[in-house]
Amino acid sequence: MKLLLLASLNGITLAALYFIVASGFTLIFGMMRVVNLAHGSLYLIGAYLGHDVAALSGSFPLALAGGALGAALVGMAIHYFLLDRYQGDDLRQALVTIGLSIIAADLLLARYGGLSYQFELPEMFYGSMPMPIVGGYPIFRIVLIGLAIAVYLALWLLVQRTRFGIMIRAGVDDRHMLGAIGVNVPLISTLVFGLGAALVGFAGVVGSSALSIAPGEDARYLLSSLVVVIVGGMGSLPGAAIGALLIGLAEQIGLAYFPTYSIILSFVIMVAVLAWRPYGLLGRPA
Amino acid sequence: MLSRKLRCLALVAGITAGFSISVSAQSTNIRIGGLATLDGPFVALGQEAFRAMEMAFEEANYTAGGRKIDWIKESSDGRPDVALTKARKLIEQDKVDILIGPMSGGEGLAIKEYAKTAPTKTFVNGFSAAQETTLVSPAANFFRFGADGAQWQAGLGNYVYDTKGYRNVAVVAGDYSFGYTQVLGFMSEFCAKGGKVIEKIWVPNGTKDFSSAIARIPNKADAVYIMMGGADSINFLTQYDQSGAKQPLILGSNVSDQTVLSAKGPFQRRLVGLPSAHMVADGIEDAVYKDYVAKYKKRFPDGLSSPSAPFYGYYVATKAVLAGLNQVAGDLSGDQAKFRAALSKLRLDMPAGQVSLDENRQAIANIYVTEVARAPDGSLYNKVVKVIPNVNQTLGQPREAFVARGVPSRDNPSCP
Amino acid sequence: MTISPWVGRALLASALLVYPHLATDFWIVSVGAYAMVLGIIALSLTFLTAYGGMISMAQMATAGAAGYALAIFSAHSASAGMALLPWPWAVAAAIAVGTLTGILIGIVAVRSQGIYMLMSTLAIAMIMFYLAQQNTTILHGFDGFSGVAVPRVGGVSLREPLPFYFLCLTSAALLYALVIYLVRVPFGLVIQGIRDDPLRMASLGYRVWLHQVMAFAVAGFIAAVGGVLSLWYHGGISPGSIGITATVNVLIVAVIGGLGHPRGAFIGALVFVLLQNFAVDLVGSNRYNTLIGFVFLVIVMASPDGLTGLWRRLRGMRKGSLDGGVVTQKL
Amino acid sequence: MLLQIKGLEVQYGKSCILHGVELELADRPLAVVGRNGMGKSTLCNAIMGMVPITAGSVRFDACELVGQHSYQIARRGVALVPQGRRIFPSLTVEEHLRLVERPGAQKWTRERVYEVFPRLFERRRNSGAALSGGEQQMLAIARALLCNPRLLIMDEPTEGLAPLMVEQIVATLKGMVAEGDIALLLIEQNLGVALEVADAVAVMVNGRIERTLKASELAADRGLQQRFLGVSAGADAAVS
Repeated sequence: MKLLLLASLNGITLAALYFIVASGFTLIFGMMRVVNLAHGSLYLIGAYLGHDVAALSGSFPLALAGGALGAALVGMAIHYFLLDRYQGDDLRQALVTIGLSIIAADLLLARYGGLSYQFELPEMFYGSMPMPIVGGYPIFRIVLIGLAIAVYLALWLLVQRTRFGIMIRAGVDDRHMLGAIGVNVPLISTLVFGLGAALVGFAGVVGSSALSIAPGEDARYLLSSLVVVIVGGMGSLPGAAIGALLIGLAEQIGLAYFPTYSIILSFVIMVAVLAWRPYGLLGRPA
Repeated sequence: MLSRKLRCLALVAGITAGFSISVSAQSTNIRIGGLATLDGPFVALGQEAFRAMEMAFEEANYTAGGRKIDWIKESSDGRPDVALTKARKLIEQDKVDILIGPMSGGEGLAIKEYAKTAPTKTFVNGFSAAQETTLVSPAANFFRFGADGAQWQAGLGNYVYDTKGYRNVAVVAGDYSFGYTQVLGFMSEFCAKGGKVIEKIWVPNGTKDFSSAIARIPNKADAVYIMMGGADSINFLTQYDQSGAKQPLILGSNVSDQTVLSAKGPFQRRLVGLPSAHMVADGIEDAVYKDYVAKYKKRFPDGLSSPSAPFYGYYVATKAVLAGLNQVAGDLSGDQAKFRAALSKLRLDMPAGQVSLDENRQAIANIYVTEVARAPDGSLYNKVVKVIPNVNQTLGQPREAFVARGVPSRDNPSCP
Repeated sequence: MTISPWVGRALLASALLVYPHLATDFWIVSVGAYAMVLGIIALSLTFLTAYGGMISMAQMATAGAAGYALAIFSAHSASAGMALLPWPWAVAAAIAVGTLTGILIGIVAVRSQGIYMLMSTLAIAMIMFYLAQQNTTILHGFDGFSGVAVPRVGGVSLREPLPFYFLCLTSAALLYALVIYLVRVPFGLVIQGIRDDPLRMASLGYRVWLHQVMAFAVAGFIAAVGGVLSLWYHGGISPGSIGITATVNVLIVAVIGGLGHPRGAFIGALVFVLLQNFAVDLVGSNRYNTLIGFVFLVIVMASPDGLTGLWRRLRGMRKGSLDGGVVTQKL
Repeated sequence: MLLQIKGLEVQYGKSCILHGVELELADRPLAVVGRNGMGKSTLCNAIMGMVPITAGSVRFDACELVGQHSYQIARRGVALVPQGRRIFPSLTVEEHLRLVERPGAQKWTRERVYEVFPRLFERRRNSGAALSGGEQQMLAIARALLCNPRLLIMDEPTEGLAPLMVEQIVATLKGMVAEGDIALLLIEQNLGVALEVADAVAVMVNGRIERTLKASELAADRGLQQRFLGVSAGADAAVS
């Protein structure tokens, strides 16, 4: 009972991290049909830049902002200079981002070396807090849930309540028509790409506080984002939340009860979803 | 159509010719290949490996047995396939005489098998520590001057049983052969003493969030033995610390390595006092060793706070090659038979003690039981609490009996 | 330029036959033969893409399935020299396993299209990778198989440079011919029809999914042959052989060469193998991945159908005609 | 000339949809008619910059549109009511209008749109997907008008609508034409509607403008109708 409860809590908190990472991915895909396979690289960039900022300023909030902003700038540059010209050619864009991720991984390795980094969390977030039944639970993992909910609400408000959000939704529905009524779709696209990149950069700082950051994490978070949004449905924010929950729970409950094949479980869920609903639980055909 | 294909061919031929010439311009120098990982999960270790070779070569002034040494580096990414491709390139294209490497267990097994197909060359293991590499069907031209993963844990089981008083231990370890090997090394002593390993939790490679594995650790365990790869162990330690778990830890060799101790993170405060064991320890109180550390720090100011175990592994391997070459005065004729004979008989005095080889060309060496301690400058290091001299591959047991117990696996050995 | 293409082909063939008698072992095996092995695996992807309009990231995994099957049936260092099956049967079984894997992957994959198919097949490839890594009883977990015995035919080991080179060359030529043949027979024409307009083909009474799955079966067969050769080349197989890097490498090879024509697979493989071996000599041992990524990026951006397309376009430009510059490719 | 199209060519892959369209439009409404698959919708999308143009020129108010983004074309004063309406299903009616409304004093505002289409006001909180065909058409027209265009392109505005709805649309169009400050390019299958709203009619056959003639001329000549459109008097029934 205690184990199940703990594993579920762990699953939910891991899902929170997965959601923050995947929300940027799904936003970018939803708006632009760009499968950004350099998403994991942006995660690394955000985390490393955040680390630099923290080393300079000693401030965790500044590190969060720095990671998000840095990743956003890199993301917008990628979109503006390399991706926008291939609008509609999704395979080409996927390939370009693969090339970028190879280069980025190597350059980051040159700059930051192969060691693992971890953030010094503010004292108030460190340690564990008492909880019924399970005894204690890490504070930062609870904070993670809060952050994920905050990201979800902020994105929801942005998408549902602002003119920019109306443009994003209209662009998901029919980007050509959106252009035909005078909206500068390329600009919106670059901004959305920047927003998606900012989210994953933010996630990089958060993730390397909860876990750690090292070369190779890029591929890991790219894969987890892919799995999460494919399960939930590409381009859907609630879909990403549901997908993250499913995958996070599957990973942790699997690790608790049948560790040998737990790592396969999330991929099996994904293939099962694909076989049953090829566009994900809440997705729809492009 | 024709002209295009002709030009393609001409291009290929041109490249071929170009590279062939660059290689055929052979000198009388001895060519030594270095193979380590500069890509993939073991990248931090690979950087250390090349530093080690560089330092050893510089100490010898890039000369051995009166001949100059050409050093050719290749990098793999931890995959046996890639290691093999690179080894082939070093041997067949770059025409190295001696290959030093590789880094990790699976790669080591692949290189050992490849060594059998290149009997005129000599292979000296870098840091890979899989037991089977030299225990099961060894290659006559493959030498390992470092202890294997099971040897590394010699003395640890006795130490935690006798000194720390642990009786029931839970194991959380990486679900791959190196994990099994280390656990075997730990358990063979600990179980023989009468200790119990009440739960083994094998975590898949690539797991980053260990929280639910931590949740499975039974309350009645006196201590938790942990063993996983560098970056993963940092995640584990953080999550273990944050989970509020109170049981003390016993560290596998990777976990107490400098690459982990030097990493920045809040988990560090948890580490002080934790026991571990390895073929080298940065707290060795010995003038030769201190000199070695000082040279490392001087040569690599951007390196770790003290040389890591992979550094030591490659350093010893390179030193052994140089010593062998000196003994035969650089004579590699006769398909290197003389050189290999010299290697087999070497008794090397290394910073962490003397190294010699058994009949399978596997190292017999000192093992250091350590506890993590904080140095005056604030950095963490492994303080030596016990030295186990001349540990051999069968951990002091008769070879037949040791081999008959089978390869280490999830369930072998077992003492619940 | 007026010489018939057959003369060009004959020249290419004779060059490929003469090459191993001039080159060193390294150039015969590690460049020549290995480029053909990699090319065969990439060919299975190029076949799916060029004629079926489908992108599969699971081709390395399919090849790996065949490789693992052969490793299990053959003698290897862990089986202490005892083979489960005589080698011709083991090879046949391995190719059957690979083809079957291709069919199974196809059944799931053809439910989605385009970029979705790319992602779903990537997921399947990852399942197979983790399965190989986690299963210790049959697949030997993280370490996989090493020291796999390579068969001897008439006293000659197939692992010797020349026999292995000609084995790879023959396999590559036969598979290439198979692809060229298949796309001209009704099956291939239907596949291409489905690529261009699946709805129309469905309304003409063709079972679209069945043909697509059959295309995956063919690709599975091709990849399986590549997997067998790859096992013999490496003398073993481990999860890393089918991991994400290896998976992406197949795509890189096919894209560098050009996804539009089967010959692209081999051109791409040759370039990739040369880069893999010699990028270190060009930029030093530290930043060669940057170079590989950069070459890939430049080719992707400069030419939608890789080096074959780039070549065609350069020729077009020199002749002063513009039509060579417009290469449209629907995926 | 407000709109001047010369030698316009559009290709999809290897198949040519438009080959050499020549068309001119001044202030008076012009209808383009033709059978299915002759390239009428492609023509609209090409003017709007929504499909890649292989060759030719589209000049709007002496300004070249070819090569511009569709948002730039829209901002120059061209608005499209596309075939199939292409309402954004995830947006409410109100959000559609907020999206296109420009700040400042404009001829068409949200209030005026609601005045003209009271039905849209009633349904302003409904999502685009929940509207009926006629409501969607009103919304598509309202969306285009809020862009305050100088040229309005309407692609099959009456397609699939009930006769009553068609009448209402025709009335709205006639009202707009009567006001005279928006030029109208109307694509219609329904010859009756085309003839009623437009002054001149261009007949499109196989990706070319075969002929341009006065609406009254085509209305009077059943032979021509039969030849170009394969329709006869029956088609007029929809309006009469």
